[in-house]
Amino acid sequence: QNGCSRQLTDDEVDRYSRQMIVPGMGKEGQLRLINSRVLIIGAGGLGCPAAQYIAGAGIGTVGIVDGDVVETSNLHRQVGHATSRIGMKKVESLITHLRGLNPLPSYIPYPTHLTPQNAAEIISQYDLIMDCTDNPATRYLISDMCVLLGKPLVSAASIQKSGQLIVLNCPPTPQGLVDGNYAPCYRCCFRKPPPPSSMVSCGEAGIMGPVVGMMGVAQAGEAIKILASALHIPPRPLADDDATPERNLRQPTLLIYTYDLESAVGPYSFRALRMGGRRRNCFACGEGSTLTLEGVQAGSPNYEQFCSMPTSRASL
Amino acid sequence: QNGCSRQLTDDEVDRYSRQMIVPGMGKEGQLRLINSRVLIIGAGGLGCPAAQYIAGAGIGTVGIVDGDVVETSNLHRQVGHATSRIGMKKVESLITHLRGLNPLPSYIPYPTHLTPQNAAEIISQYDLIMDCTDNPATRYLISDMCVLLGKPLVSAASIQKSGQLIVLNCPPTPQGLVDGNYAPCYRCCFRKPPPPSSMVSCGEAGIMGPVVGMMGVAQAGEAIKILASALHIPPRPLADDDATPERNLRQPTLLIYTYDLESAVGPYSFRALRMGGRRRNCFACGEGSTLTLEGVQAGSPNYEQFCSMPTSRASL
Amino acid sequence: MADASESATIPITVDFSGGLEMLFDNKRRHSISLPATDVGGKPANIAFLIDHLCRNLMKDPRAELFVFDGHIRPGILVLVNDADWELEGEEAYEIQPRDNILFVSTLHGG
Amino acid sequence: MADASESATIPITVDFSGGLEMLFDNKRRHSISLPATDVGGKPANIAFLIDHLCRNLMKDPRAELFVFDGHIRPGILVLVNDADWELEGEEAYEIQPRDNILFVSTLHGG
Ligand SMILES: [Zn+2]
Ligand SMILES: [Zn+2]
Repeated sequence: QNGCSRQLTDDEVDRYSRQMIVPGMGKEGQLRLINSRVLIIGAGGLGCPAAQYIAGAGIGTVGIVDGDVVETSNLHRQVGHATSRIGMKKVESLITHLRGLNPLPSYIPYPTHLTPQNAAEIISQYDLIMDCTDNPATRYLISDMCVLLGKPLVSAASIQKSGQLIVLNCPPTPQGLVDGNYAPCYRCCFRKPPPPSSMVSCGEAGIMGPVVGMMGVAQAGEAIKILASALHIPPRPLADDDATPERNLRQPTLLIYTYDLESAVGPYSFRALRMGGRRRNCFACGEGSTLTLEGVQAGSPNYEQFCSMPTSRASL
Repeated sequence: QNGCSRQLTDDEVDRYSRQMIVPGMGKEGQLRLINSRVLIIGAGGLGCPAAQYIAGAGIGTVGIVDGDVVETSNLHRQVGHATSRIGMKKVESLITHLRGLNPLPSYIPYPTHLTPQNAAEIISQYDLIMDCTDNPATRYLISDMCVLLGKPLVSAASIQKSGQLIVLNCPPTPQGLVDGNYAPCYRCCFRKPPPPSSMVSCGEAGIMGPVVGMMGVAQAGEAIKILASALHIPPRPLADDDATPERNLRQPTLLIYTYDLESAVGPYSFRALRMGGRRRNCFACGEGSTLTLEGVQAGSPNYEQFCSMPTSRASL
Repeated sequence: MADASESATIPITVDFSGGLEMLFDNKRRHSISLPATDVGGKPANIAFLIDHLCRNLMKDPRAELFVFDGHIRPGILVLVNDADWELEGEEAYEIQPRDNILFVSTLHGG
Repeated sequence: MADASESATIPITVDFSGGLEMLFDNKRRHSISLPATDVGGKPANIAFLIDHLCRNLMKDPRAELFVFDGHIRPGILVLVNDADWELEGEEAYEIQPRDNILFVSTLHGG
């Protein structure tokens, strides 16, 4: 996991020196990044800026999942694509840009949507997962897989003039353990999806580029700190440990960002909300949970159904 | 200034539709952006992400000032450059990337450092100035020129694990007017530079990519809202007006961002600090100020000397 | 003349975020005086506040975007002084003077 | 037994940001009990607090990075409850119980 034994190459030292000299980072932190594997799910408004800083920082292996192709209307905010790559799969387009920025990492394209069938195979190969997707069904699927496979999850979302960010399941704890202070999963914090009638996509509701950009960059910041400082490795496996530096991961902060077109950044632009830890009765990570990899692959739970109860109508 | 009469082309509608449907933006806001001219001073860690979102949003004319060339050690955070462009002037490298993202704006390169001699000629041609530089002498020069030429200024700075952002001189008010509630300039908020002994550059002290990235994206967000909502145009020229939407521009917020390698985003990651308005005795914008364009060009004040009193020693 | 206990109110601020402000006059912050007790004389709690907001503060006819089956609709987080209401007792939390209650819609775009 | 007025203290929090935390044990937040008056019996103000911090809280010998000529060094902003101290009377501001005083170094990198 750590691989702190190997030396950094001259090329690596040259490229990463400005972050290596930051107090708390050092050669050890840089080697942890180089030995890490990060999966970015979604190559859109969140995934583009997130990937730029993940690649720039020298994460060793960067996987990117997205089934869409680049469209003109993406380009005001999806800054890792280009006009000449309209029509290309987003993962190929983004990796083209990232390789130009930093050729050292291994980039692994998954030009497909994440599904209950392919999720375990893909997610199991990474150390940390970034949820940069745009729909609730995939968000619940990703979180469930992170619980089952023991992966920390950096999750963000954004629409119109609002953004949200939270670090979940970090450090990961085996499913079903509840007597202790453990980190929540996405379902612990967001028990039920909103009815589809209250949901719209960025395509329908619109999105300001810098708003989703801020959230994507912030996601990269959280991922880099977790991997560089090994915050996702529990100090004593399975122990009920309250060591100070982790408290705010086990009862994490939901950051909300509100952008206002009529006034400058102010006291309510950013709010940090205290969320609870793992919920005893959480469907995914709680006591007696029946969620399994086999079940998910076989279609249980049904994520599409869970996220689409009543009729559809665009509004909020 | 507004040019709201012309129609948007099909290409523009296609490209900007997702931000045009955001409430408060609309066709009017988009046309204001298309008719705006923004100057980005500095094509480094702040300027790269700022420029991506400025170009993406469709600002009509984007000027970029920087005398440096791309180096390998820039690339972990300067995400608008590329390994293949190492050695190229930063302004040329960044414009190459921006043109790929959005070919519609006019990009104007200034492959030079900003100096007291060339500053007025360059800055006078733009509607809004973004300070993405890395040294105090240039920061005071930029602010003084914005006061003299009546330009709103979006200023940011970042080093190691900290960032700062503030909107200044917005809406601009003629130099010397003090009996009213006017927006401050950089000198009103930061009267004196720190002694050089307490200063170091990003090269010496290091910088985390996502920290400076957040500040650069936030700068683009402030610039876009000012231009789209015309917050830089005083409702009644020279009037002492207290209209609500501008109050927080006339007594602006200094946003400070503190990144922690050991814990997740939390309640103190972002702080919004209330600053004062224009200072009566400000050297640049205050009562009886003797600052003039001619004086600056002739070497008075001496910015280098003002920012370098005692001996040099790296520390904070 | 009204009985003091009937007319007593609690001063609080109520915030809306993530799009919910659209239902409340497009204002993100409201300072309100909440009746200190419900009609049965029980201290005002969050359930009572939600009902009060629907009756008195909501400017939009689409109440179903805020409440569902008499409770806050799924996909809305409720924060009591910036802490998830789950940490405070959820609907049963009794509102205190100068509390800040934030309703924020969960976002899914990206 | 000490006179009450001599031993009285004011509980406050003092924050350091922008690199200044390095001078204060690398801690960004300190809860301290500040003597309520200076030796002359005058109420504790910010000038007194700065002197107190240099004598009692600073762990780093490089005091010149925090003070200069007996005052806060140029390039450090002082915030009283998140407002620029210029709005509050600068060094003469008299410290109140539970105040938060933030010292933040001006940044110039980019
Ligand atoms: Zn859970
Ligand atoms: Zn001034």
